[in-house]
Amino acid sequence: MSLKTAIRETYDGFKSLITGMRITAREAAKPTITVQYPHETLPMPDRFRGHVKLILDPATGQAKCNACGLCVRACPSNSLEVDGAKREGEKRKSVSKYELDFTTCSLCGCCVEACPSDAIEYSKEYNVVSRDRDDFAKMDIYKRLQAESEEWKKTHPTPPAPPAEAAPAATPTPATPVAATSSPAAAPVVAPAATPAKPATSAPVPAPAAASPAAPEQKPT
Amino acid sequence: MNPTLEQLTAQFAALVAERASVSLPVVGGALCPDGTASSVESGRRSGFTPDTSGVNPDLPKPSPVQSVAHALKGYDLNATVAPDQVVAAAQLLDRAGFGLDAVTGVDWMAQNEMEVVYDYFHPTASLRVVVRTRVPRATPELPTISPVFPGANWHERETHDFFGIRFSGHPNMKPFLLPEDADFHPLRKDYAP
Amino acid sequence: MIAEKGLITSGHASDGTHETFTLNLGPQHPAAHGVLRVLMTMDGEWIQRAEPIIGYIHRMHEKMGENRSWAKFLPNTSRIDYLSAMNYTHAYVGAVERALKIEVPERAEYARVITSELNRISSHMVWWGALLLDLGGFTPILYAFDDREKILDLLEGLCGARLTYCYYRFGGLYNDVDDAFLKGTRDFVAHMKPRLTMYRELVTDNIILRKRLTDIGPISADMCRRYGATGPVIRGAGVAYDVRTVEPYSVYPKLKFKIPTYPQADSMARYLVRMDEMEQSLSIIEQALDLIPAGPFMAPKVPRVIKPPAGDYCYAVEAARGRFMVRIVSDGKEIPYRVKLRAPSFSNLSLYEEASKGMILPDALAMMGSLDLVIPDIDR
Amino acid sequence: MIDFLNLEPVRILLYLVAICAFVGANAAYLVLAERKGAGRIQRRPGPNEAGPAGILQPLADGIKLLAKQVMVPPGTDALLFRAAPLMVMAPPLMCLATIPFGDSIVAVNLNIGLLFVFSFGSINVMALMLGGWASRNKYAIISAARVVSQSVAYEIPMLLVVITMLMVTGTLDLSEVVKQQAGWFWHWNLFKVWVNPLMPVTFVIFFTCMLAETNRAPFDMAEAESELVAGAFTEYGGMGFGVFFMAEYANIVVGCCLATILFLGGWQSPIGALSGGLWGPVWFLGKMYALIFTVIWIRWTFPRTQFYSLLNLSWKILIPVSLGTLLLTGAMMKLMPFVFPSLH
Amino acid sequence: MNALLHLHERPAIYLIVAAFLLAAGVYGLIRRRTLIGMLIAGELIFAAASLNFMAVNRFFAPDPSVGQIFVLFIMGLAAAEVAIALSIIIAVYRNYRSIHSGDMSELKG
Amino acid sequence: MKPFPFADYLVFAIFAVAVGLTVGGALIAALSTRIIRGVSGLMISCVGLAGLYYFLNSPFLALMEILIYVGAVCVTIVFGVMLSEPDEPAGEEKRRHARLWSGGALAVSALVFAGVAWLSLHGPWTAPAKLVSDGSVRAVGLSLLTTYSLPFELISAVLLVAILGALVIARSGRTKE
Repeated sequence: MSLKTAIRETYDGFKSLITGMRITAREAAKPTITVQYPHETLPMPDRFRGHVKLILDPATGQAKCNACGLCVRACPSNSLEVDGAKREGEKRKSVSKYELDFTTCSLCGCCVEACPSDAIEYSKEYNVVSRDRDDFAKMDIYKRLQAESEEWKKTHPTPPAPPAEAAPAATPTPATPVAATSSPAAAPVVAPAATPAKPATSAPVPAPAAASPAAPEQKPT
Repeated sequence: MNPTLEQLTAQFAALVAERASVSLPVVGGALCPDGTASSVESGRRSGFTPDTSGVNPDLPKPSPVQSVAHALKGYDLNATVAPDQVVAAAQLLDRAGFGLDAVTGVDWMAQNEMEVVYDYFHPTASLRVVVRTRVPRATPELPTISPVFPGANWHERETHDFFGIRFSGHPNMKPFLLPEDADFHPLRKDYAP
Repeated sequence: MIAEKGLITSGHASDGTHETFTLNLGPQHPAAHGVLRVLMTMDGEWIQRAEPIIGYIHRMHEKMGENRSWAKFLPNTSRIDYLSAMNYTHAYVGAVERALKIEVPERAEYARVITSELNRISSHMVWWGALLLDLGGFTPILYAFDDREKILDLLEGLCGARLTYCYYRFGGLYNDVDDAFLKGTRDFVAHMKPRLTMYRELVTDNIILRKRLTDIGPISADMCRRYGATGPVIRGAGVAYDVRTVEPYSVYPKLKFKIPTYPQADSMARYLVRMDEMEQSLSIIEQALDLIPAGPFMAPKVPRVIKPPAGDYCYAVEAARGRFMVRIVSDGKEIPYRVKLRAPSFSNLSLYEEASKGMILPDALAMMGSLDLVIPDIDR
Repeated sequence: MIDFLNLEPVRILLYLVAICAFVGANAAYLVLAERKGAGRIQRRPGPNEAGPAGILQPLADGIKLLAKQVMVPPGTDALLFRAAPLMVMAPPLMCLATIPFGDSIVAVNLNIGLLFVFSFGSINVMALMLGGWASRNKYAIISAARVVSQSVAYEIPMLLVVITMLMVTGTLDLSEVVKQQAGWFWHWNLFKVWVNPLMPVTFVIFFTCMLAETNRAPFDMAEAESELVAGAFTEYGGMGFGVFFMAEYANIVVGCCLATILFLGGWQSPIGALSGGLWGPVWFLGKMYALIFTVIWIRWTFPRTQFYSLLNLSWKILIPVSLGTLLLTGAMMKLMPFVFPSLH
Repeated sequence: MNALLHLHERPAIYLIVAAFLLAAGVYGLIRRRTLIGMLIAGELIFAAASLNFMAVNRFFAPDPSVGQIFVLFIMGLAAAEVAIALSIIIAVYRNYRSIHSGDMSELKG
Repeated sequence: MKPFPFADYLVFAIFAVAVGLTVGGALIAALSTRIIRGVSGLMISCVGLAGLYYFLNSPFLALMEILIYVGAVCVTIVFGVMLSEPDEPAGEEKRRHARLWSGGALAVSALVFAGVAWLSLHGPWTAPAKLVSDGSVRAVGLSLLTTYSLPFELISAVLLVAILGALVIARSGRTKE
């Protein structure tokens, strides 16, 4: 190596070092980009795949789910346990137990896709914390729905007298009214009951407007 | 050299000459328009008999080398050889400039056999070759090709882990992905956890 | 060299003048990026033999494939190589589609290409940051993650997951690409180009990095061939082997892109290949965004119960780390008979023992970084 | 010299206490500054939970480290293992005693202060090495071997540069060195290009060697995380590790103090006035912290150098160049005696 | 008490300490069986000589710089000696896998 | 500044510490079984010695002692320790034999100590009438470059030869670059 190339190389090397320091200095002058998580949160995208939840039928205040069990069969990790019962005065079966083993759930979304009656969707809940394993191993989705149902009853002080007739008629209505009516009240429901240690601020942005993202389109067939 | 390898050689020569020089992409299927010929599930197999690992001349010879449509199968050439020919096939492919892609097994429990599949790729030509052989489930043993393709070392160890197929002459047939004390072969069809 | 009774097993090197000791690098070591263990026989800081020992996070995905239906295996494919999950799902979905002879709509294919290439960029960014971390530079990984975050946000908005997307379905996609995603992707491409320039100025041109990678860890083309190393490793050895052109799949034949190759076959070549690939991916994404047609995103007739005809089918894709191939063997039933996952990192690592012979420890780690290993991909 | 002891032991004791506090506070808050600086460069806020803007973070870290058990792993040489952290902390404390922070703010005004700093600085290597050796850990031992080759390699160009500076200043007395640089900033040794045209190069060499001697990135071979886990400190936990960590920062402080004194005019103000009284420490600390900030900035910008290119840099570039500056300075002194009033 | 307080101004204490260093060095030289141990003992003897030089220089020499110069020379020699001795030790170790002086006795010409 | 009332005691204490370090370090260096502690002993001894030099009116040499012995000699020895396997072989010798050896060594060294100490205490020492120089660094430097320039050059030549010799000897075994 001749002296000339050596000097040239040293010069280039030194220049590259200075360039690097200039770049980091420039970056240092820019504002920070991190989100200080417990203090601020990002909005969840509409299609966020949290754990599943049952959809409330806005007309009846009951679950849309009729416990057909297709989701159970679609689940790759056998995380779901669904049971249905025929309620008095109703023609079809309705869900009476919907348990998710969140410890094995891989959030793949197969159950939502498999549902023929669009009765389940993803929740936007990502802050799931508990001191008790069973809160996840036996995550009671149906109980959450019931809580939601109670809220629904409060906003609808006089439940329609003949729910049996109204229910099937209301099923095809688009999902948007659900969010419109339930979103103000949904916040405490979204925050899981099993998270006593968690501050209330850490609950995600409550139930975004379009809670049920274009559900009919996303089925494979 | 037995007929299988002869055919293999001839077809390689033709294929490599055809494709190695051409710039890509070329999709297979030109040689075998129907492209559906497959020997896997039909039970046809190489001249294998359980007591000798060599070719049994009494059995009817299947056509051991087939051209396959790439669009249908994902590979161009499907060769079925006897267990003792895998090394010769590997050497042949090595000379032709092929690289080893993977070695794996399939447990055909119904036929009481294990299939070992060697995938080869060509680094410059759009040409993929699958070499298969079958060994009896009771005594699954094959010569190793790791002296030819050192990359086979790991693949063979993995296959041994999963299927219990022994590769004789392998330099380091230790448990690989499974725990050191694992005495089971999970990909055998009769394995129940 | 350094011999202490009971602690350092001392042996004699072949020439009898050097004493060796064994260094257990891993399973927990900062440079292993996961649970990789390398058993090194050292002569001082010189490596005489480095034997990778793997299997610490082996999950037996292939067996999982044999005891669930074809569709239920889909979530698994995102979890083999968590950094290029899109590509991996693509290979599996492609294999099943090949078996079923399903024609995928063009819109879905373009969406697959866009998401796959985004995934490739995000994967390369993790590699870039992690390599620099191995080399002792701490800042680049955070810059890379800043940009990667944008990709993850895009993909999360699209399919609801940030890492384990599970976005492709047999015959199409899980849900349609929306305008927000397409616009966001365009913005990202515009954002990313100056960032790549910044990457180059900050790191690639840096004299320290060049000294650390140039002429370090040579892996020749022939060695790649014999070990089956693919992806940036073989392209860094001067061979333009890229599944996207060698075995074209999806709509790649309709897109124009270059296969970056560098003949030096050293760590720097592999580094530069990946840096160039990010640019090429951006250009692919731009073209695909221009070309993506309207239309359905699912094939019209996909059977509800998947039962591929008997036979074996391969489908290979160019994942971020190299050739990823799925070989499915079907016996015509609802459940796969055999799913073989040919992982690129597995072959790329298998040459490490030969390649690292005689290297000094930091160089060997730099070379390991340039191989871009993802341990779950190796262990599967 | 002995009279000196008779006169001022109280003053010295007071100063030593003050220096200990200074080193402790600096080490603690430089860690915070480093983390904050790294955060800035990486566009994140850095530690910000403990106290306002993370101001109590060092306290929290200290409590955490103190609360941890000091483990002495089996197989180590327990005595040396425990002694090494003490040995590594002592030299910077001693060195700071001779550093003039202001016009008269110096613990011990030795007339051979420069030699004092270097002789005690050399103990540092021994301490790291003993720590690494006593750990009986392979990574630690590799690190110890690296420490030695690195510091031997970089001590040479550093001492050559210091000898150059000795020729320029004609004294080993640090206060005297500062006094010679009074006036506007072009009187600082860094800008005395008429004494030696390569003076800025000399400064760069000194700074590089300082980085290498204190095992700072990009020369942090001794604790190369991604290679040697934590190098010589791998086996240390709790306050043992904390002391090593503090010593690293204390050494940086000493190195930057020395660079400030030798090249940047110590406590002299750059504008020719406002050097006296309390202004002295203000200027001094300002310059010193600017240098420390540069050290932090460098660390978070560059990757680590390769070990042999590190040695190559020393043996093939720094030593020849520093020899060159030495010769050049000698020649200039011989040829142009009028610029060296201190000698005549 | 006064004598004790002015101990550092008495030459005898330095000379005795130097004698002690010498004795320790001699003991080490005899007792140590490794070459490095012997090297350390040798360094002690050097230190003893240096201290004697310095003491005599301080109290009895007309030119107090001579002793210092000699001590400097001793230091230089000690450094050279250590460099050479250690390189020899390492070379010996490479060849014999041992640096115990007993094992060296089998050296043949 | 007013003299400190307990200055004498303080000086004595420091002196005692210096003597103690020297003697204790020498003892560790000579007696410890582990060689690495021997080196540490040598290091401690050198630090104590530096203190004694300080009391002998030569802070310059005190610092040089630390710089050279602790910073260079001891570091080199530790490096040598790391490169070889120098710990004393335990239990290789017969115990009686070992006791005989150490007894002999002790006797010899005690004899040396007694002899030298007697000689030093009873030697014909006479304090000089007047000093020709003040023994400062400047004086040392001046005489190094005037009266003692030849030995000075010789020492540098010796050092150079030592470096080259060490390189040649240590390099011969290494085949790798």
